[in-house]
Amino acid sequence: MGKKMNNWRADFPILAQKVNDEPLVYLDNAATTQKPLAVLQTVRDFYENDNANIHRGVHTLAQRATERYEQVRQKVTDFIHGNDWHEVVFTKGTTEALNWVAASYGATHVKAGDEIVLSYLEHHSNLVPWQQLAKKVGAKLKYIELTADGQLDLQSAADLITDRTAIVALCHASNVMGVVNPIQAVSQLAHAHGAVMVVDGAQAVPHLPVDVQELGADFYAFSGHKMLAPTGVGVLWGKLALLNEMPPLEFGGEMIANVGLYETDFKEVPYKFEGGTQNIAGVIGLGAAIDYLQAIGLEQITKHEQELISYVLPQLQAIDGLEIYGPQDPSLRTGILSFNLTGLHPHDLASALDMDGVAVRAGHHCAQPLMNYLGVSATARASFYLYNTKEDADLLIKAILDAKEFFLNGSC
Amino acid sequence: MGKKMNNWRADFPILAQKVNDEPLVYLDNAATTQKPLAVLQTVRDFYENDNANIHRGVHTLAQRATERYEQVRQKVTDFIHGNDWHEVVFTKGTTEALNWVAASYGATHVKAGDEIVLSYLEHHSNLVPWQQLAKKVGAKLKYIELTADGQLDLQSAADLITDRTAIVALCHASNVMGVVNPIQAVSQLAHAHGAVMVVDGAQAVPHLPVDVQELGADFYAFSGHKMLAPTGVGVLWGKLALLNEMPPLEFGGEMIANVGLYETDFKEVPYKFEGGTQNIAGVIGLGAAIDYLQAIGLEQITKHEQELISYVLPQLQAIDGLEIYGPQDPSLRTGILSFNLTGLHPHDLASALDMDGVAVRAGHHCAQPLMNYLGVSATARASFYLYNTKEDADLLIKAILDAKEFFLNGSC
Amino acid sequence: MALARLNNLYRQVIMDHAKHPHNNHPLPQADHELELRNPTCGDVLTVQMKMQDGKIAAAGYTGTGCTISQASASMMTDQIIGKTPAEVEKMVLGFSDLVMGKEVPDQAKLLGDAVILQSVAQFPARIKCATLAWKAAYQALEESERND
Amino acid sequence: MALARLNNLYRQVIMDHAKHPHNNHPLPQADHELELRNPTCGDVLTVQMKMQDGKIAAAGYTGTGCTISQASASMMTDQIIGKTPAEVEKMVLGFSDLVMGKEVPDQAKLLGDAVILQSVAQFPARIKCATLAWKAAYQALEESERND
Ligand SMILES: Cc1ncc(COP(=O)(O)O)c(C=O)c1O
Ligand SMILES: Cc1ncc(COP(=O)(O)O)c(C=O)c1O
Repeated sequence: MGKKMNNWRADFPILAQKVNDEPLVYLDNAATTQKPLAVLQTVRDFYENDNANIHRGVHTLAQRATERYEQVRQKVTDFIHGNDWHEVVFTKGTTEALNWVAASYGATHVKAGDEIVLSYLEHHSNLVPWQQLAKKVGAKLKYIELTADGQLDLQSAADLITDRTAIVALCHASNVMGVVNPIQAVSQLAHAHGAVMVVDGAQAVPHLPVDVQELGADFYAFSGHKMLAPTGVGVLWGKLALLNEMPPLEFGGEMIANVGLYETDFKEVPYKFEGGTQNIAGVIGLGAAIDYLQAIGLEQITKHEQELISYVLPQLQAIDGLEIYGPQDPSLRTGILSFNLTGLHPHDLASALDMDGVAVRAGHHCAQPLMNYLGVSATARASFYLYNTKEDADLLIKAILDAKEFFLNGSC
Repeated sequence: MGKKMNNWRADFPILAQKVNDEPLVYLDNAATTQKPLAVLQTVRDFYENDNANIHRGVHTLAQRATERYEQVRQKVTDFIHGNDWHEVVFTKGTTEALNWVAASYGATHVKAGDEIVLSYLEHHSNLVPWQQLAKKVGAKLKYIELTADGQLDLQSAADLITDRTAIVALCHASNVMGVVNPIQAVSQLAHAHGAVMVVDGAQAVPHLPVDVQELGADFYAFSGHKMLAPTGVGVLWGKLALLNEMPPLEFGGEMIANVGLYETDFKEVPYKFEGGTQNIAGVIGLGAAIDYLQAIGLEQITKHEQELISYVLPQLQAIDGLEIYGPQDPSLRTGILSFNLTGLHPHDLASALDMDGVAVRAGHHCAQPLMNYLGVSATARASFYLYNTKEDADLLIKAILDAKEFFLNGSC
Repeated sequence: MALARLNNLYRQVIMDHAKHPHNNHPLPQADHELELRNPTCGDVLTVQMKMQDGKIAAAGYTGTGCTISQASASMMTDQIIGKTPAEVEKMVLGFSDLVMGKEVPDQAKLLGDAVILQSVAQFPARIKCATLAWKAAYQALEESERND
Repeated sequence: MALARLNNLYRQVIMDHAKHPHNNHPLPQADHELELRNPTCGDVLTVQMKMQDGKIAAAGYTGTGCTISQASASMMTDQIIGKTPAEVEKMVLGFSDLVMGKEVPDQAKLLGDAVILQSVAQFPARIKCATLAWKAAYQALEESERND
């Protein structure tokens, strides 16, 4: 497997470098992924041939740019199995998308006394917007518990989701423990009680096939930069009827039908949300990233990550004093692993791994409530993606053992 | 002049193409500018060497990416002569920046009965956010009049700005008529009455030296894509004391100091505004664009545009039936010209020019109140930039004459 | 010279309609009316219709616009007279397909002279200009259906 | 092997301070106290001080953190004892410059053993860890000045 994957590796020039005199092992993919040449080249090609502002122009470049931009809307629709391209709103990223749902849909539909149900797994981006909303309108937050091995506790979900629930907001996959949540089951609970189902797909769309309709999502958000696309672009997908009910939040060029001195009419969905010049090249780059992912196949990517995790997890489990958070069964995870070495702060561990060329993240991963739930202040996190190999896994293990030796057995 | 400028032209590969079998004459720079190789190469280099998510990472790539991103904050500060890099907030563009000022500063500081003073020159992005704010809090909008030749009427400004004025929001340069507004004089009026001065610099920063402190601006907004930088990045500059008073609007990763289950503390300015993964490569590209502009010198760019306008304006004025909006004196303008050919709709004119390879914009330019003020439904707009030449100007004139012949003298 | 290509878009028939538009006047006795705006240029077009015996007996339009939108309104109002609302709705959908470059079965029969606007398909930025009047007619008829 | 470079950051003195930290306990009689958080990792550190005759008579700290932040807190609390608030503020500014790689005049005299943390300058991601305790001390003193 590892070897065959190296075909894709060649598409990512950044990986072929040394860091601290060691070959780079990039295992920080949950934070952001690297970009294949096809994406870089598409963006470059756009700027060198077709760059113009979109929608407003009669001239040839403006037509070409508009067409390239709008084609991506259809591409995204197909990719996540939406129903209609009007449901695809381009945003800066997942954070902006979720904020818009809370500040627009939420602020106009959630009332005092309503409940918003989240889980302990949530990233701050799918948590703080709801805290703010709850404060503003006088709603109440509830948190779905986790099972002992770190999976979403469906019984707790069933207990918490009631007729008082207005919104259920849940990540499709956790950015800390890699667990994939049973969105379909939770959606059914939400809908049975008349609640709206908001899904944070930032850690799912890059890694597994997503069908927003099958999942029963009402809103679904994700980021381009975590799925091979440029920074500064993301998607808010929403059911048309719900998007139609949402007031826009950013007012200005191109989201407007008519502006008087004191009154303004807005355009239809999705344009009413896209005020001002958008990240045009970013959207076009996102289209190229989707093409690249689809050419490989999402099933193939899931399988590859599964194989890597199955390979590395037992080796990590064998390291004395290494605690791994979340399910210990590889089949319950995406390519994300969070862990701590007893007696060593994850920042120290990450610095040590970096000396061996291994890039992992250390910290709370924007999931402080989960950290508290796990009873830690931080973890180290290694996250694998399609271009990682068994050799990368081997180098991770070796680097952890080196660090352990250095810090805990007093080799310095 | 034209010839010397061709040195810069070579940095913009997109310009060396034919459109409809004619050499491209790109005169839609007020909508968006083309990107020099130095910017494209910097972004590419970032993705091929240093790409990682910023702020959160201990590993080497994350450090390099953070450093490259944060360096641009200082670069922007120096470029617009700000005081402190904390005053520079990165946004999606001018529209987002102005919306944030209205929705955050405005919503917390403007009260019922307060007045917001705008001008008839404003782009929808510096108008609709204030309309929305006015509606929400019960404030009143007032519009500064223009003089007969299309300049801001300072007497009208002095009449309208009173102790009831909370905000004065004005473009530094008009995107339709190219006039540069006397911001310093208006700031003094605003401050004398305790109002806050918001400046839309989208059409100024690319074209003239800007000193936000000398201008007396309290907030100043601009877009990267109109100044050679990638799409999807812009700047909100604000006085530190005012930014400190503004609640953040987008909640999530990296703008947070501490997240509990029900309460959250935010970071300091500017980070509290930058929720979620930012357009990292876009910001780095903006840095490269600033370097490029500074290497030429903004005075030099202003001079070049002046020379082109002085060259082309008399020729346009000589075309029978061509009406040019705004001051007829070239020294009162940036490189933007709006005009109409009597008896021909600007859309038809723009289509005709496009057939000759000349890219201009036709429409209301997101300035419907100005269109109404001028008594037209739309105009054609040619906007010059540093890479345009006298030959471009000649081709524009020729194309207008062709179109006139085709439509008005019945050559078809 | 490239301008010659403009002849593709601005055929003589189109220019004639734009210069001497048909039905370009208010219809005081109208029972269906809708104002639409082209958001890009701010142009406004009002289409009015008068029904009799379940068919459109008269149609008129007012408002400003470019050559394409004016010619299209002129042709549209010509073509819908004598048609039932159901027929008009079919025509509008067919016209919309036509100017987006799609195949439309029996297009000449369906749309009459207006098929000449097929050329707009090569000028995507102008499609909105061509469809404005047609959309207004469609929505005017739809609104009154909803009110029935 | 590259890990050997870690010796640059994790000098023996630093490791010793982290493993056997000085002043790592609450100070019940404290008259100055401040809690600070490293937002990246969520670590929390509380610094406490007791003043006597215008000088810091005792200092202590509690809380969790990485090797660098623990060692730094340990060294900082050692170094500030016997200093006036004005002296401490100067030390903190000097230390901050030191770990950002800037030249600090008379650094050994100003900061004592803590100069060993100069090595952090090569590890920019860890600067925040090194400065956490120092910032807490600074802010604790500043706050009480404001309250005076
Ligand atoms: C004067 C002015 N203000 C604001 C804007 C909006 O800028 P952006 O679309 O980059 O947000 C523009 C550009 O269209 C402009 O010309
Ligand atoms: C689960 C999850 N949700 C939301 C986000 C926020 O995404 P972004 O920073 O791209 O807005 C992230 C990434 O950090 C994430 O992992």
